[in-house]
Parts: sequence; C-alpha cells; structure tokens
Amino acid sequence: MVDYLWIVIALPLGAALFNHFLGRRVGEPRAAVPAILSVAGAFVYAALAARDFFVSERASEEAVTVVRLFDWIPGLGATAELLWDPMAAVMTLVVTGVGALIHIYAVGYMHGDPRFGRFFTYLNLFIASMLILVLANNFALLFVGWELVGLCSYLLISFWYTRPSAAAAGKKAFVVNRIGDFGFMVALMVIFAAFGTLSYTEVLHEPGEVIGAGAATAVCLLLLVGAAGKSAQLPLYVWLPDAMEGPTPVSALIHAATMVTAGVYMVARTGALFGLSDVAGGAAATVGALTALLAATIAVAQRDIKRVLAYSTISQLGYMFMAVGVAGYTAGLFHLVTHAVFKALLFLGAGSVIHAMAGEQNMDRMGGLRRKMPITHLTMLVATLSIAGIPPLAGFWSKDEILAVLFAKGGYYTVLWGAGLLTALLTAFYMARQYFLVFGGEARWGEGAEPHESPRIMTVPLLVLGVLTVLIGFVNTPFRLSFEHFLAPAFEGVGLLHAPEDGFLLTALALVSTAAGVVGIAIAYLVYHHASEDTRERLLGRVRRPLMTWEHGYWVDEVYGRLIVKPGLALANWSAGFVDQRVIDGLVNGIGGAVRRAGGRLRPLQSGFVRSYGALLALGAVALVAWIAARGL
Amino acid sequence: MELSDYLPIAVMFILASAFAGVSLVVSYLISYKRPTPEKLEPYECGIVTEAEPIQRFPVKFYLVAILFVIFDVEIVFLFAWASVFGELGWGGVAAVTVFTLMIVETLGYVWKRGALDWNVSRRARYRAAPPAEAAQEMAA
Amino acid sequence: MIAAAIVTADWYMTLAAVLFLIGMAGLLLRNNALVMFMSVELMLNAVNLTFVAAARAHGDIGGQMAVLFVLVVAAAEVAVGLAIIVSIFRIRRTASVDDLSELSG
Amino acid sequence: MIDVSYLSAAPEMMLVLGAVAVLMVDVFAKPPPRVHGWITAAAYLAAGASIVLQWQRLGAGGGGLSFGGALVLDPWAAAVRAVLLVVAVLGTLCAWEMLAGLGRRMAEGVSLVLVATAGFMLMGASVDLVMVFIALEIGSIALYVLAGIVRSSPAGDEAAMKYFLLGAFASAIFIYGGALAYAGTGATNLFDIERFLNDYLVARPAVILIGMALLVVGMGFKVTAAPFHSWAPDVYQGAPAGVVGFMAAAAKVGGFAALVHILFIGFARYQGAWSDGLAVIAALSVVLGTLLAIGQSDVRRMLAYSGVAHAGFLLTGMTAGAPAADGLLFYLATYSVMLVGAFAAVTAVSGPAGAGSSFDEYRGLGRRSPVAAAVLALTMIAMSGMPLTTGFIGKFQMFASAWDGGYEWLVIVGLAASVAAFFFYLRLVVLMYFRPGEENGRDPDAPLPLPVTIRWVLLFSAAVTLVFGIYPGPLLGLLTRV
Repeated sequence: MVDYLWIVIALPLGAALFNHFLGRRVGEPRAAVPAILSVAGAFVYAALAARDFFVSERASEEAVTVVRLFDWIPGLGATAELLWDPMAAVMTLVVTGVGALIHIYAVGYMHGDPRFGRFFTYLNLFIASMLILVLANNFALLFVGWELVGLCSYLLISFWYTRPSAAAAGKKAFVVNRIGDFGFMVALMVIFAAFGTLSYTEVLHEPGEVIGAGAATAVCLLLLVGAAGKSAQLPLYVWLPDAMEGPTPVSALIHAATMVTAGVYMVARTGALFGLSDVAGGAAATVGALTALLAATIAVAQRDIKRVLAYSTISQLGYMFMAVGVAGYTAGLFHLVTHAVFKALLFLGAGSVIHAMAGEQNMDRMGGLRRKMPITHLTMLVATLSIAGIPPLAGFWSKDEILAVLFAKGGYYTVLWGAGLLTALLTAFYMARQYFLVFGGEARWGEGAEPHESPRIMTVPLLVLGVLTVLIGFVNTPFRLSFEHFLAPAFEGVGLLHAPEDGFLLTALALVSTAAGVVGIAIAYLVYHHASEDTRERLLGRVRRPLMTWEHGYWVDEVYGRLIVKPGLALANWSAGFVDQRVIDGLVNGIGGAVRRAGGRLRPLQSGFVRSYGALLALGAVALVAWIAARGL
Repeated sequence: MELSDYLPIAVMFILASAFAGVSLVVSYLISYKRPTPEKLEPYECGIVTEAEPIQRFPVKFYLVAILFVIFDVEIVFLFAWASVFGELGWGGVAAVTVFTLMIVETLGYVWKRGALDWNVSRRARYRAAPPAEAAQEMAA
Repeated sequence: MIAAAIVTADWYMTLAAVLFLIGMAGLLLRNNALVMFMSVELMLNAVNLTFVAAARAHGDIGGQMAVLFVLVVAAAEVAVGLAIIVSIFRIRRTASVDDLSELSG
Repeated sequence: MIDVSYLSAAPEMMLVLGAVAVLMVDVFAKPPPRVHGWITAAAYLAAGASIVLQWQRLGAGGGGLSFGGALVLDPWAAAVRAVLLVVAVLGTLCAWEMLAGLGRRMAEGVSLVLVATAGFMLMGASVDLVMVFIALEIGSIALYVLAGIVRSSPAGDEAAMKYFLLGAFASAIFIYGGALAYAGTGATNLFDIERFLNDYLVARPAVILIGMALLVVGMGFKVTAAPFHSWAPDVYQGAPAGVVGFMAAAAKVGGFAALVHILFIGFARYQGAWSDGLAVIAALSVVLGTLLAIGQSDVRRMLAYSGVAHAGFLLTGMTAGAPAADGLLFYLATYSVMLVGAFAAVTAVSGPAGAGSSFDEYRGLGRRSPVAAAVLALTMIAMSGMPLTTGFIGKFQMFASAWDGGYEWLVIVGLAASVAAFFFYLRLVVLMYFRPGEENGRDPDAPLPLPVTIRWVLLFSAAVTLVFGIYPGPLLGLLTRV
C-alpha cells in the first residue's frame, strides 16, 4: 500500500492533465467528475495507507516509511523520496479530504463559468502540488511543491483575470511570496552547505551534531522568512486579503485550509532544527502572536464578508505559529486540522451567501438571511461558535491547547498567552459581528435581490463540514490525547512541548478562554443585534478612529507604499482618503517599480552606438586586467 | 632581463587605456553637442560639399581584390608545410592535398557563381532563372 | 657597448603593445566603419609582432606558426567585414557607424 | 611527430564536408531546397555517428591529444559536440523556412550553419590557444554573415555590422591575450602552459596574468558576459528570427567550452586570480542582465539580457573550478535547448526572416497558437529556475558549486537576481495568456500558422525541459562522466 504512495499524487495530476486537454470538450458538469473522483480516491488511498498508524502499539521507527521513487538530483542528495509518517498522513488527509468536499462544492459555485474545465485543472494541479509539498522527504522536493502551490495560487487568484483587481492581486501574491521564497532558497543553500545533503532523513536526524546553535538560528530564521511569506505572517501577510479576488472555493481551499498552512507544516517538520535555537522559536512565536492580534483587530472593522475571513485566517495562522514556536507541534497541527475544517466551512458558507446575493460581498447590504438560507445559516453558526472557542466544538479544543501550551512555557511566553487570549476575545467578537450582520436582524439588501438557498451540491459539503466541525475536536481532548499519541512517532527525538497535565490548571485556562469567547460574542450581540440603529451608530461613533484604522488594515499597504514610493506622492495618498484599493500598489509594486526604474536608468548604456559598446568592452577589459594583475602580483 | 618582467608594460597598458577611457568619458560629459550637417561632414572646411570626396569604384574591383587576398593568403600555409615537408611524409602530403582541394572547391564555387566574370553578361544569365532576386544579388 | 642599445625582444613587445593600444584607440575614436576595421587589423598585427618577438626570444617556432594563422584569419575577416560594409553602404549610403543605431535600449 | 587521430576531428570534418557538398551541388546541379535538406541531414547524421564512435573510444580508455597537441579527445569535448549537434539540428529546423526563402543563396546559408557548428565544436576540442582562436573565428565569421544574410533587412545589416566590428575587436583582444601568454610561458598549448606554470616559479607573472585576463575578456564577449555583452541585444533583435536561437546558443556553448579548457587546464595554477575575476564578472552579468531585462519591450532583447544573466549564473558555477564542470555542461545543454525552443516560438510569431519582436505581438498568443505559447511559457518558467524544470536543477548546481567554492556572496546575489527575474519572465507569460490580443485591424484570435519544422523544435525542447527537469538522473549520469 505505502509502496505505491505516489498514486496519491498521480491521481489529481492525472485529472489535471485530463481536464487540461479534454476539459473543454467534455463540457461543464462532466469535467468535474474526474476531478472530484481523483481527489476522493487520493483521500481513500491515503486513509488506507495510514491504517497502520492507528495501531498504537507499534514501535515508532516502523511507523515512519520512506518511499524511494527514483534518483532525482544525485549530487544534492536529493532523491525523489516520499516520507510517510503520521504528520504527512494528517496533512494528506486534510488536503484531500477538505479538497474533495470543496471540489464538490465548486461544481455548484462555478456553474456557468466559461472556463469551468480550466478551473478544475488548476484546482487538481494545486492538490497534486500540495501533496508533493507535504509528502516530500527532502528540502528540494519540498521546494518543488512550495513553488508549485505558489504558482497554482497565482493562477487561481487571477482566475477571473479580466478584472484588473484580480490580476493585480495575483501579481501581489506572487511577488510577496517570492520575497519569502528568497529566504527559503538561502536557507536551502545554507543547509546544503552545512549538511552536504538536502534529505530530511540526514538533516533532521540529530542536527545538533553537525551545526551549532548560531548556524541553526540562521537557518531557522531564513526558513521562517519563507514560512511567513507562504503563511501570510507579519510582515508579509499583505497578499492574503487581496487574494480574496479569486473564486470562493479557491479561498476556502488554498487561502484558508491548505496552502497557507504550509509554513506551519514546514516549521513543524523542521522541528529538530528549531529545537536547536531558542531565538528562532521565540521569533516564530512572537511573529505569530503579533500577527494574530493585529489581524484580529483589522478583521473587527471589515465590511467585506470575505475580507473578514481573510484576516481571520491570518490571525488563526498566527495562533499556529505561536504553538510551533514554543515546540507545541501537536497543538499547532491540531489547530491546523480543526481550522482547515471550520475555516473551509466558513468560506464555503460565505460563498453560498455571495452566490445567493448575486455577487454582493458587503455585509452592510445583507442581514436577515437566517430564514432565507436555513442550511447555510445553521452550518455557519456552528463554524462561528467553533472559531469563537465555544465548547465542545472543534475550535475550542485546539485553541485551548495552544493557549495551554503557551502558558506552560511560562516566562516571556505568558505575555504571548495574554495576546492570544485577547485575540480569542476579538475573534469571538468579529465572528459574531459577521454572523449578526449577515444572518440576524432585518434585511438590508437592495431592490431586486432575491436571496435563496444554494443548490444541494453546495449545501451537502457544508453539512458534512458542519458535522466534522462538531466532532473533530474530540480526537484530542485533555481527557483523551489520541491525536498526540498518533503524531508521536513523527516527533521522535524532537523536544515536543506538551500541554500541562494539571487538571485544575487546565480547567481554569479553559474557563478563561471560554469566558473570553463568550464575552466577545456578548458584546457583538449587544452592539449588532440587541441595540437599536441609533444606539449602534452612537456607540460606534465613539470608537470611530480606531475602527477606521482597523478598517484600512492599519494602512499597511499605504505605509509599505510610502516607504518605497516617493514620499510626496505617498503623503498625497495618505491625506486623499485612505482608499485601500487606490494604494494597492504598496510594497509590492513599489519594489517592482524601483527595480524597473533601476533597469530604466541603465538602459542608456545600450545606446545603439557601436563605439560606445566598444568603449564599454574596452573599459571592462582594462578593469579586468587591472584586477587580475593586482590579485596575482 | 626576465621574460616575465613586464610590469612596466602592464602599467603602461592600464595607464594608456585609462587615459583614453577617461578622456572619452570626460569629453562626452563636458562637450557641447550641437551637430549640424556641416559639422558632421568628413572634411569641414566651410564650403558645402557637393559630391562624395572620393570617386567610388564599381563593386567588381572589390570582389576581385577580396578573392585575390583570400587565395593569396591561404597559400601561406604551403610555405609552412614546405619547410617541414620531409618530416611530415605522406601524411603531410595528404593533409595538404585536402587543403588544396578545399581551396580549389572555393575557386570552383565563386567561378561558377560568376564572381570572376568581369563581363556582367554571364552573371546575368546565371541569375536569369529567378529574376526577382537580381537586385539582392549585387555583392554576392 | 651600451646595454640600452641592444634591441631585445622586450622592445618589440613594447612596440606591439603600443600598436595594439593605437589600434584600440582608433577603433573607439573613429566613426568610419572602414577605418575602425583597419584599426582592428592594426591590433591583429600587433599580436603578430608579439608572437614573432616572443618566438624569437624563446627560440620556438610555434609563435611564427601562430602568425600565419592569425594572418589568414585576418584575411577572412577582411573579406566578410568589407562585404558587410558594402552591403550597408548600398542601403544607407553611409559608412559611419554612428548612423547605425536604430537597435538600442 | 605525427600523432593524428582523425576520429578526434571527425564530427567537424563531416560537417565541413556537408557544407562543401551543399555548395558544390548547388552550383553544379541547381537542386530544389529539399536536396539541401537531405545533404544537411546526412552531414548531421554522420557527425552524430562520429560522436558516438568518440564516446565508444573514450569508454574503451582511448582519447587523448591529437593533431600535434592542438586537439584533445576527452569526455568534455565529446559532450560539448553532442550538445552543439543538438543545438545545430534544432537551429537548422528553426531556420529552415528562412533559409529556403533565400533563393539562390540558400546553399550559402545552409553551409554557413554547418561551418559555424563545426567551428564551435572545435572550440570545445581545442587545447591550443591558436587552435581556439581559429575555431572561434570559423564559428564567429559564419555567424556574422548569418546575422545579415537577409539582404532586404536594414536591421539585419545593422546587426551584422555591430556583431562583426565588436566581434573582431573581441577576437583581437583574445588572441593578444594568447600572444602575451605565449610570451610569458613559451607555449600556446594549454597542457604545456600548465606544465610550465607548475614547473617554474614565475617571479613576476604580470604578462601571463594580463594575457589570461584578455583571454577571459575575449571569451566573455562570446558568452555575453557583462560588461562584454552589449552586442547581444542588438544582434538578437536585428538578425533574422530563424537563426537567432542557433546563434545565441552555439556561441554560448562554444565560448564556455573553450573557457573551461583554458582556465581549468592551462591556468589552473592561477585559479585564485581568475576565480575572483570570474566572480566579479558573474555578479555584474547577473545583476545587469536582470535589471536590463526588466525594462525591455522586445522579447528578443529581453531574451538577450536574460542570456547575459544566464552567462552570469554559469560563471558563478565556474568560480568553483574543475569540480563544476559536469554541472556546467548540464546547464549549457539544457539552457541552450530552452533558448532554441524560445526562439522557435519567436520565429513563429515574427516570421522566418523578421526582425524585432515587440511584446505587443505576444498578446493573446495563448489563443492564437496554444503550442507556441505553451512552450514559450514553459521555457520562460524554466529560465526563471522554477523547480521541476531543467532550469532549476542547472541553477541549483551552479549555486551549490559556488557556495562550496566559498563564494557565498555571489550565490546570494544570484538568488536575489533570480527572484527579481520572475518579473520579466512572468510578464511574458501573463501577456500571452491573460491579455487580449492586439487590435490593429486583424482578428486578434486568428490562428498563427506553425510550420511543421518549428513545431518539432518546440515539442522537443519542451520535452527535454520537462522530462529532464523532473527526472534529470540519466542526463546527469551521462554528463558526469565528463
């Protein structure tokens, strides 16, 4: 079974190829059939292959299998090898499981799109790439997957490329990710230089014997740069909100459930290296905490239903970074799994709402959808409560474990625990706010809008995910740490930080975090549901200033723009009204522009005159002669 | 004097090149540039040029001259061969024969293409088949 | 005997270096393609002089052989170069290379 | 005295024989174009067969010096020949339409391609500076003529003129370097130079070092390393589309082949001096090439500057010296196939003899010619060093060599440039797929005619780029024998 693990990757890849060549010919509904079947098949195969891991009494070495496919780049110690251990299995199951549901949902969502087949091509290609990423057994193959998911993300964000904003968002995502990739590539070079190979098996097996703490810190910080790019952490998170220009199933699959968690996965995977460096771990946790808090505040003031979820995703990814930063890998991965489920559900629900409202995304023009869309409403409610941390839903267990781990680490990390708690409160608030704005209260939609429940092909995945949201948390409760035991073989020899076992402390922590969630929901209820229109206006008027700052995401795009673009121009933009879209050319296009200008400045070198070319050649020759003669003498 | 003792040459090479380079750059940077057609004439002397200074020759002179140069210079290798004729033996003879055949082949090609005809008529006949290309054919 | 009066290989090589630089300067400063081309020939002749002088100094025949090859290559270059110059002259009526600057950037 | 092994020059002999046959048959029989095609194919086949024989000889422990020490038969020379043969076959297919359009001068065009290939092959086999020079000129002079072979094109003439004047200048610099090296060591043969430098302690090696630097300059010109690159954009833009890919790839392979012999054999002793020099040139090439490519609005100029950057990457690997040789060869082989593939697409768009390739012509190419657009996109992605293409593996090897050689800063520069390079490579891809076709009177979606020869080239280069990108083992295994 495990020997043929490549089938898991080959299935979606084959479907992608099929749709690439025949997608247009087979027509709309049928193009989705191979796409869905391949991903579902991959899920089933992976589940069967993971069967052995559930037998708990096995020796841990046996649980880790390396499947060798072929010699890839012999000189680099990069063999095409797949690593099948519990962590890879968990990731594979999440990717294919959630992926399959989203594929089904997309059949309804993308109905009528002229490039229906192409959409599934990209989606399947993404699944295959993501599986390469999680199954790789060396950094080179990891990098392959890493780049490919980036490429798919880019293609899918700008899927509706006729919209200029979609094309710009795609570009932004790509460029910001390149910045992260740069750090990652340098990290790979350093790892290769230090270890002489890129294979996990050799690099991650007691790396402390090969490199010292200083080198480990450098490697881990570089890896962290890469992870921050892919997982939208400070300061590279700016691309993710814009990525919401893509179709909603894409947002659910790539920008919530799977791809953006690749950074978390990578840090967990390289836990052996991070274990050598407290600095790098602390940096990861701090970045995560800051990102979580910052993104949560921004989410509070968003009006676009998808942007709320985007910032919420950034915030939740911050949680995961906090966990893996303190070596709480189980907690981080657990939250990764639950988050994949309930955030995919939230996105799909939002997509269902957008679908019903004929493309409307502004929550100010929604309201009262509870009765029009019962299934969507119910599932969204479950997911909202889950992310708000209300027991016994999935989000409660995983978030609670992260906070417990942080608290257990103590010292400086208690501050981060506080930030996490505050974030939990804010999370509950903005999610409840979203719920009340969309489903509660009176209908505020305009003339001619006729909201209706989505077709069954979209609601069934919602229901499945809803049930999962209720149940999946129970795989790892403090009463029964099944998930932790399951993952244990993957973290053999890594200093894993566990949640405290003190029952009283655990209960106290759980009560505190639950209270935070309840308080957040209560405030939202009072402000957005209970209070009259006037009272609400008056209340919000008092906090207008911070709200506006948050609505515009602290003007980060603008600030980035200002750092690069001419200060005068940026100042004009600043005072011109803080229009997010107008200054979207932030850091990204700023750097692009700077590079392009530098290129432009060099162009006169190439004047077209033979003699100036000759002069350049001669000067170069003289300089080289002088240099070499000076070196050699 | 040591053969490798050429530091003065190196220094001069660098100095001279740097001087040339720097003066080029400086003159480019500080000079006024107001070109007029007169200034760009090869010989600017106040009187407007009416014709090209030198009468141009027909292309056929050039062709013959070039062919002469090529064949003349190629023969240089025969001297080198002749001076070690004895040592090289039959292998040398074979190599030189091949070399000579290549030259003869070139001669055959240009001859057949009409490059050696002072009189244009035969070249015109050669080109008669595809007349459209006649205009492009001049310098071939 | 005055030592300086003995003409050693160095003298030739210095002369060759000077010739080479003159050729280089000519190439960079003149704008007539023919003259530029003649400058290249001058540079190649400086190379020949260096080869011959060094061959003499080393008592080695190889340098002299190299000269023959350089000569022949120079002749081949002449043929092609002049053909290109003539071809351009036919279309543009100029041999100034500064007029050839439409391809740039 | 006579140590002539004809096998060690057999491929070149076959090609030259083919060139002679094409010319002779043309003047005496005035055959249709297809006959030239048969002769050319026969010449390539014969050359390929000789290369196979050479490999066998090498495998049996044969090889070594020949022709009075001017040529060497070693795995490097044989492998370079194989690469060049592939480039030549692809290049000829690409250029075929242009060549056939030359009418009575077609034979000249075909024989020039054959002779140029022979010349660059010889560069890879030469271990004598004079021989390198002759080989270089055989290849280069043929390329000068090819650049301007379409008579009606002013851009082609300008390209030929610039290429010629600057090329002659660079050649003069190169052979002056050879002369100075000879003056300093008393030998033009690289093995003799190596022996001299090993046996004698040269107290003041200025002449030798200057000579070496000038040799590097001359080769730097051929491989379009900055700052000796300025001819490339203008020549690529002005020369007839069909031959540009061949010109660019062949000159680069030949130049690097010779540079490797010169530096790794002849001047191995001075590695400390030249690897620093190469590092500086490499950094300059990578940075300048990338920056200048970003601002271009012509595909060929963009490819030229990207070629400058790629020369920089290759030089980056070369700084490590001899251990980098097999990686270099892999990079050269795969990059030249990509390059020819990209220019095949350019040929399809601008027409066989066209000059210039404005970005606007590529708008909506994805719809007009899916094959050309897909292959061009693939080559762009590969050139940017994306994993799962040969570009990634080649680049990674270069960086790994340089890092091992202690040039960490150069690797960082190269990585940063690779990141920036995504801008312009992706720009073309976006243009082809995500922008509507131009609207200057004709149907923006009108299918683009794709001659069958060009289609072969496109598919072949795409296949090589992908297959060996995913599974480079066999190719690497073959080339590591070098």
